[in-house]
Amino acid sequence: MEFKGTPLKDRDIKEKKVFYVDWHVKAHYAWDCGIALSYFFEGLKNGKIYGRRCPKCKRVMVPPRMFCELCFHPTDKWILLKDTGRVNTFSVSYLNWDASRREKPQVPAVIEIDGASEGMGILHLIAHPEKIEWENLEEVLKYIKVGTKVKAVWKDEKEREGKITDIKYFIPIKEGK
Amino acid sequence: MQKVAVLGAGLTKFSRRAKETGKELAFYAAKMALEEAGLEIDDIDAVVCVSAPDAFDGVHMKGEYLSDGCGASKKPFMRSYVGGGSGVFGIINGWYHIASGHFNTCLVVAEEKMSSSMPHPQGIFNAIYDQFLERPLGVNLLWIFSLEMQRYMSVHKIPLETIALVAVKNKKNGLDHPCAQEGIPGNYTVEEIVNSEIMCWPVTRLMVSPVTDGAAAIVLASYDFAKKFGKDVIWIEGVGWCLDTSYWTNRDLYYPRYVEYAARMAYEMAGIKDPKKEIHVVEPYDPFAYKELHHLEGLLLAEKGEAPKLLEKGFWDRDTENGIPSSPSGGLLGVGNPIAAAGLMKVIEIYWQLKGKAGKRQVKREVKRGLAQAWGDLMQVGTVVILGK
Amino acid sequence: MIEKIDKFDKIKILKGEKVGWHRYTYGNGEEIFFKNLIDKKFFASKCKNCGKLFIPTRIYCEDCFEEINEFVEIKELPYIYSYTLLFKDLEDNDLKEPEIAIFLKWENVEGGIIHRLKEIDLDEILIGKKVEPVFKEKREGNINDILYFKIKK
Amino acid sequence: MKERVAIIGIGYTQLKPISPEVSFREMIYEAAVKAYNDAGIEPKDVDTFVAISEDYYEGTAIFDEYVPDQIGAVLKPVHTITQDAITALAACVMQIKTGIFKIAVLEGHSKASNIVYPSHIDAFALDPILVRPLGFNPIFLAGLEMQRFLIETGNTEYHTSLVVLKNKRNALKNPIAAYPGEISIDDVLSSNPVSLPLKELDISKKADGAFVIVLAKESIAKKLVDKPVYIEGIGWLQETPNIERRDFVNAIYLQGAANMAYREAGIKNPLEIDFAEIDDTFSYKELQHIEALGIARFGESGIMLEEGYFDFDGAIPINVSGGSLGCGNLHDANSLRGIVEAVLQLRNEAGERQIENAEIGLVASWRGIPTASGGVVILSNRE
Repeated sequence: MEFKGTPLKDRDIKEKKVFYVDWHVKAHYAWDCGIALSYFFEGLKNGKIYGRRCPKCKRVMVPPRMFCELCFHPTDKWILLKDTGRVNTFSVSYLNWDASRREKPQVPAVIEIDGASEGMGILHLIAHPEKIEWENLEEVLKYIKVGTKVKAVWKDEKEREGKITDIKYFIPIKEGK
Repeated sequence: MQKVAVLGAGLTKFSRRAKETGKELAFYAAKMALEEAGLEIDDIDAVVCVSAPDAFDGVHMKGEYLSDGCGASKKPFMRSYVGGGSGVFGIINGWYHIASGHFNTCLVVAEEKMSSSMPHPQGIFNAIYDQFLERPLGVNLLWIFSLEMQRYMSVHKIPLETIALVAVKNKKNGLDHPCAQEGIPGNYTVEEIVNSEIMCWPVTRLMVSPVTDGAAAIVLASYDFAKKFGKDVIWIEGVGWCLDTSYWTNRDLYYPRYVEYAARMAYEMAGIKDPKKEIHVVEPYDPFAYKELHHLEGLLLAEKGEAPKLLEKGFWDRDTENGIPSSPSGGLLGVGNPIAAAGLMKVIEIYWQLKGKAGKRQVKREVKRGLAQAWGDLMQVGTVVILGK
Repeated sequence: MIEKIDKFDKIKILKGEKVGWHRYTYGNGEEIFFKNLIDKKFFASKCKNCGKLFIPTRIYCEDCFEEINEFVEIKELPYIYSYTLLFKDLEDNDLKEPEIAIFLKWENVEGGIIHRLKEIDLDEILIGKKVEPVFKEKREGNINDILYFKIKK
Repeated sequence: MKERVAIIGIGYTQLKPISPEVSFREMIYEAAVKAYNDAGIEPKDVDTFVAISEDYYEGTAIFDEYVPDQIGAVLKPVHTITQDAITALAACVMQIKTGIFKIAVLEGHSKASNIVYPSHIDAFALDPILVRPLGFNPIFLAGLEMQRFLIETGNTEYHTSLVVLKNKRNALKNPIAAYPGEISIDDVLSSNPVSLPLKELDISKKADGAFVIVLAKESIAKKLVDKPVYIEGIGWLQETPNIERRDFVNAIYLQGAANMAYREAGIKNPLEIDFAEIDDTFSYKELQHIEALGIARFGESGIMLEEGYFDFDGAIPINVSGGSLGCGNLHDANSLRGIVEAVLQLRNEAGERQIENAEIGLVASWRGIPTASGGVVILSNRE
């Protein structure tokens, strides 16, 4: 069996040994946030994290949604949650979105928000409590493990735009260590 | 329900960068599958194409663009798409074309040309995340894998060195695969795997499957059509697929329940009561080292948290006598990961193992029934197919 | 749903884009067509199974699904199979000057190419007219190596 | 399996140029709740789900991740088909006919209003080496096709303008239509040129909306609802993805798809159908598709249209829903609008648009520029 295909080297392209053509697609969007997320982002703008409750299974869900995907039933109440939480899981990333290397690591984590039902987490970043920027993996592991308590650090009120980035990051808090 | 047979399989070389367009890769794989099945394109009633995000090849409505390379001109053509699970879903999609009685033959082609996406294919995965809540954080694909791996390791207390054994096993197996991507298979020690460059702790470079261009294809046929092909025809005995909620941050990632639901569906269809005994060879999806173990548990081939322990005992090795050989092909870690074509490559490995045509990769123990599984989306879809003699 | 947005200022829209750009390497088929275009030649692939000729060149016959490895030069000029006066750019704004997009075919050759037509006054009947390419000085193997086509006088 | 498959539930939202008050999840959820209510079942009764979507219409990669929650499909078999709704409907029909699944659900939607540069997205579907670098707005392809179609068939711009007039007028009686209107032939002929002979009013405008359809095998359908609508035949075909190989005059994809559907439905002569919902993304496409379906002979669709053959009270009413020109262009979900209209007609629930004793309806789809692929499905209310 002869398997076909012509592997290329990076050089083949850089030195234009093969033909190629580039294209920059203008894939721009103006997405409708909708009922649940418009309310949620309005809350963030005011420094508040809101969850949504399902009357049938009683789950308080964050991120909020207008229907409970398990009961297939409308959710009925906005619940003001705390801006503290617990690390469900975390990682120490040396990569930017496009796989380029980072000098200093970032700590993405799933953070279960206090006030929401058990296991209800959102994705966000954890920063060093004082220096904000983490030095290396070892330093992160000194502060963070599964279960660590964290607290949100908000942008100044006038800088907030009603976006998930209104929370700058979370930082570990004392009794969590 | 019509029984469905696999009559032929085709693959292209896997490479980090292929010169061929996606159409041409699809053609090479499809042509090879037809030749092995001894069929012409006119014998094919319908064509199925599976391919992951259009953003890789860089063509909107990618299925349309690939269709002539898949042999679909002037034929019923369907592209199904369940993210990374598409590879195994391709054979499932082809299966119901025939099991429904609508068609006698179906050509299934899986293609992926990731190298067209710049600056790096990994950047394309930024768009799999929620645009409102996650993309603004500058999210990278590996975040979700490392978050899941961390959860899996911490719940079961699995040491990193044990997980690294998966990469050691698969990269060694990949040395014997004719299509393996240059520089991907190899003999590595656990230390080399664990100490390779940290990408997204606890994931290190050698625990991640590469970016790959490649295509795979299989020919399916109904019972009546396949009877002409004598006895060593390989049959589809069971199929299953399942999709979990998209709210992945509300799920406990330590266990892939969607893989279990898909596996149960396939076992029920195949009449399998005790998978650990009745599955003789398995190709679980291994885009990351830990994922193979994670999926073996979801497939009910090991208890929760037990897969790593069995790994240490060599239970999943290719030349095991009483265990279940896992990823004898070398998997995504050892052969390459052209996403949809990687899933179908694993199905093809089970097909070749059952036909005894796996050459140096042929497992030692006797095999009458094998399972291939793919995974995809936000830790969310399981696709399972069971082949038998 | 038991609650809806009923005030316009409560509506939030999030602007964003799919990041990344693309670099497409030519396949074995396209490479032959454009390598010869640099030499101002038009090439077709020839299927040994059905004998048909195809422009642009491809390494498989779409009709027989057989591999093709025979490529021949097509010497005569193409003719206008269809044309359209295009008024919009890619952002759906009006073009400063409308331009003519054409689909060109060659006698007894399958397929053809899309391109643009210039040096033309509109009231001429265009369908069926033979055209000739106006090439760039410096050609690098791109469909735009041809600046445009014009009617063969 | 010999048993037919029936449509037992339909749910849909108002079609609108913009829909900023709901997210795609909320819009689809509303359609799903209506569909389950119409079918008298709950999502947990459903065995398999199919959705249609295209990543670049949604602005997300692997959009099938975001499908299950709003249709009640969590931890169920769900898969996405990136094609028109009739091809996806075939996926549901085939799954049920394996005998493994009894009830299936199909979801399709459009949030076209969220796309800032739609022509850039369409251009991204063009061949990246042979065509896209020319930088044309991809609407040029419709201009080229319409030009050649009119020349070879003898149909005229008067006829194509008549299509626009008919469909927008029909849409006046369709409460969910986004672009109803009473316009004249001259309005169309004098509308802004886009890619001549294609003018602005020849082109259906984009709209947002969601559809969910519940299907069941015949024996189950009869127990669940009193007016099931049966799928008698279905076909789908890819002519070619290469612009240079497609037929500019005949819609080969619909000829092939129609042959499949007619054969399965046992239809000898296309004129046996009572009404049809046929793709009219562009005015000339309705005529091209009518001829491909064999409802009119080559070159005669314009004349038959002129004689009122396809009007609401004509021999074979076409696009009484208003079509895309009247209701709005929903990309791949267009044929879901057609299927819903056919179901309403065959259940005698189409109100002012009701066609008397309609028994057999046909729905035909096209995926739009730059594709040459589409499908045909034949529905009936015959027991």
